[in-house]
Amino acid sequence: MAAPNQVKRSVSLYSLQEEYYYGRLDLEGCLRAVASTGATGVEVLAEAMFPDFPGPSPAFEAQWFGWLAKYGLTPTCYDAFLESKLYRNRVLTLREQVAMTERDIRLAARFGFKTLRTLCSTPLEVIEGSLACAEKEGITICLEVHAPFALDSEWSDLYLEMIRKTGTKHFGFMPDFGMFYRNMPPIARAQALRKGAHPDLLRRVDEAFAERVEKGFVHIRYSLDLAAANSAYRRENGMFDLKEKLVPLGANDADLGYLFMSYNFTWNDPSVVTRNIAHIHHTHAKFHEVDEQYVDATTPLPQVLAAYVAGSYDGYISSEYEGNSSLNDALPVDSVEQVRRQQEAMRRILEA
Amino acid sequence: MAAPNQVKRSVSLYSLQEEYYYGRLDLEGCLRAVASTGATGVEVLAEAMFPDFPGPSPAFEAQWFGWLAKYGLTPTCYDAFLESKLYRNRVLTLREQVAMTERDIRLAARFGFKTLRTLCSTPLEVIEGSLACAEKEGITICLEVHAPFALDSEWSDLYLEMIRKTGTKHFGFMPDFGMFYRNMPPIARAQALRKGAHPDLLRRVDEAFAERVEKGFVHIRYSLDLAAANSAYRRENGMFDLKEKLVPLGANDADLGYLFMSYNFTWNDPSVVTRNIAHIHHTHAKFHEVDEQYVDATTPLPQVLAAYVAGSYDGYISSEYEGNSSLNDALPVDSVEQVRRQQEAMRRILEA
Amino acid sequence: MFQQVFDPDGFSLVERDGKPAGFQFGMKLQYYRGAPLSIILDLEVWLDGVKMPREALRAVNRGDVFTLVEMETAVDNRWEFGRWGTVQVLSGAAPAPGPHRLGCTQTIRPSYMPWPIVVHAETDFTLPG
Amino acid sequence: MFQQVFDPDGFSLVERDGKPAGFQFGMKLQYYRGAPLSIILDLEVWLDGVKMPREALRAVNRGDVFTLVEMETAVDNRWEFGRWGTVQVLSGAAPAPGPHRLGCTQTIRPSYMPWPIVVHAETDFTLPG
Ligand SMILES: [Mn+2]
Ligand SMILES: [Mn+2]
Repeated sequence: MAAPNQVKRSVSLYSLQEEYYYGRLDLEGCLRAVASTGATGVEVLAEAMFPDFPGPSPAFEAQWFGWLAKYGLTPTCYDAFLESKLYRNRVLTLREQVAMTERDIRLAARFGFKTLRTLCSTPLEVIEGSLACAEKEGITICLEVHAPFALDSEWSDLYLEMIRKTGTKHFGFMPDFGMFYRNMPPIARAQALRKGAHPDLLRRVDEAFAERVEKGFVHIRYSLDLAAANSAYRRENGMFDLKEKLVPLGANDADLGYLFMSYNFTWNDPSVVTRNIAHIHHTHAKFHEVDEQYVDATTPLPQVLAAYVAGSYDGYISSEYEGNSSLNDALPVDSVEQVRRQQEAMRRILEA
Repeated sequence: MAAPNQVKRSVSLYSLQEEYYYGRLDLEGCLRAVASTGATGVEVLAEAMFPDFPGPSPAFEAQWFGWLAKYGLTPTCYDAFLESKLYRNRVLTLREQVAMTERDIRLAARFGFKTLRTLCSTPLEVIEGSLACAEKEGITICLEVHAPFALDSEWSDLYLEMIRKTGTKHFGFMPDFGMFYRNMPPIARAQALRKGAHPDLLRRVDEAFAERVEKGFVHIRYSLDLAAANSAYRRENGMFDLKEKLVPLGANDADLGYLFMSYNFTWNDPSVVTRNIAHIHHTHAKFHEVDEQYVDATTPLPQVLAAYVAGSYDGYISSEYEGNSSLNDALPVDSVEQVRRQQEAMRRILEA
Repeated sequence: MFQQVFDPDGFSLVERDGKPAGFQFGMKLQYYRGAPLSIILDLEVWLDGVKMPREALRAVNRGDVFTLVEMETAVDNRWEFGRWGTVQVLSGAAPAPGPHRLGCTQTIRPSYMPWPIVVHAETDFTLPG
Repeated sequence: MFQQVFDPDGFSLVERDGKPAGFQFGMKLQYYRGAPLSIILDLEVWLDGVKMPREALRAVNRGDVFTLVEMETAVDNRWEFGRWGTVQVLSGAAPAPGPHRLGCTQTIRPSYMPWPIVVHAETDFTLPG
């Protein structure tokens, strides 16, 4: 990388879910593992790993800061989930959703975080209603730009407009590298084959993906009806048309699962990061596999990181390993080694 | 009263509900009114009068302590309600009920209270599960002995047994003077007549009450099914038998309402207080009317207070005016004047 | 029961997208400590003696709007003691201008009470022409 | 989906008042952040190919026991990620000693997902004689 840069590296504990699930790593073990990968920051899903969420004890709080000191880690991002469908008979009201977000903002601040990830499904009004609390607590709310959502889209413009309108300094974006998948992860294709998919049909799915990469994706739009918005996105990008072609060719569940999964990732020119850098405060380096030569066959890390450096980004890029689910039906998972490889890959690029 | 004593006087803001309902008194006005009656303590229903319950703001907290200083009042008892039937489809679990009680204990401590009133419907296990929190917060949980519940009963013995078993110093009783009603309140009888009751039928109800006072009441028993326990209590004390006699005599809704109400009050020999004084930490001086000569025609205040003095009680006795509901269908209510009279009546007895 | 149940200034028409949708009124809860909406088992409304359909009712409190079914889980929204809440009747049509008779029954279930509180109140009101 | 869904040591008979009432098994939720029970829309259990009645099921978590209907409002009880929860099947009778086949479908609705997560898992287990 040409110039020295201020990009910092973190790991989301989402990455270690396989080891946590089986009890091979507890929370302290996860922190130790993160430190071992070379990252200096840690991102958490408090709902997954903080005991007694949403009311962790003062004793746990003390332990948490003790562990951070012990392993030399800085808390980066607190991943919030807005459980707006907590009840069957209704969606939480705006006031309830704001209260839940404020609860998470206060928890994030209490545990030393500076940013809070909010999901791409978060209504504009909920974010706007939570800004005062975020400002008071010194937290920046970051809207995750998770594929198929995109920057420089009608959807992201609505949030930019809210930033302009309120003048807030406590809200911005955090890209997820699922928007920088140039092709399907090879381990996902291998898993589909294990499950009985047809190589020629997978090739059709891959070709369609390549075509979308070439021609550009139709972006998903803002809607409080996620299922409708997502279905429209899939339709407009040809998924249902392709499905209709594959079914007569004998597509089975494995083929169709691969087809469906291929619409969970998108490709955007990484320059979109540079253009929006003033509003980017955190990042998820989502990935499926980094090989022994420190290459990610899906996401062109050098090109993507160059876009951050070009924008003089000084926030964290946080590993988000998701490959476990493409392996754990049949193969061993080593999340720590995968994260170590991605961290090393990023270090080499950033320190070159 | 023969000897000097340490009995202190308080007012429950329950007493001022009529004025609060109409906005004639706000919370500060209620505190000013309490101070004007001669009481030094104040008891609250935070659910009724604390803004944004159960999450009152720090700004309100500061205001609260400012008002206490301004009006020279000491917080005495925090009246908790255990909303265990918050949902239609189930009763809250033990864990949820304990969490709710702990929430109230922490609120009580935060606002300067020393005792917390828990209702006679509170399951034993919920109290036991909340004792550690009460101890930590310096709060004594007081089970309200509200008619038809009684001290020296099978019901109260269960709680005494829990005290013995746990050795707790943070739980006890608080009698409500509804257990010292020697007869029905005259204003209740007058209201029944306004509503069309028959004087001769009301007399039958009064006679039956007198008979229960004479012979003694069958006590209500411990049960998590309140409706069943209360129905059994009414049956065993003759209510349904009496109803069957009154209906053929032409009893109307007003007559039957008076009959039903007459089972909300009981008479116990006040010596029950003296015998249990070691476990009594607060008291509700429930009343319907004190006249201009400072006499309560229903509860023999001199006799009841003597029982407290005989036990060297040094807690608070807190006015709980309930007469408004026997007047407000047709007549003006002056809760502050009623409370002032009861406080003056008690002062005269205690300082005599 | 307190004498004044309805807000004398709270009667008005409700429109949706510029079209008549119903009417609303202000009311105080008849229970001395307020209540989370979820323990209000039922609200029943009569206009000029005609019972309004349950599905047409909305409880509006602290800026939130609930159907009676949604209200069943509204555990964090308190109808505070002594405060006006609003009941909307979205019957799809505006009542005619002029005098009307309103009845409303509140059914509240405080957890500690053996039986629910059922309070019925009525009032006359006039809608502007 | 993780490979190990069921607790190999979690299968046992359930008695009520000394009489056979059913059986229970331990299970982990197939969702990476745990869940308040209220967002678990459904649990379905098959024993030896026979679907157990929904009313017979109980979710036992953190010391609390819920029917599936009660679970709809269990918003404060989290089935934590990676922790065994217990499912009871109170069918009123004990399955016979010996080998059995168990199937269980979890339907979870995280609020941000366009569609619920539906995961089916099966296992063989043996009840002591
Ligand atoms: Mn992500
Ligand atoms: Mn009382």
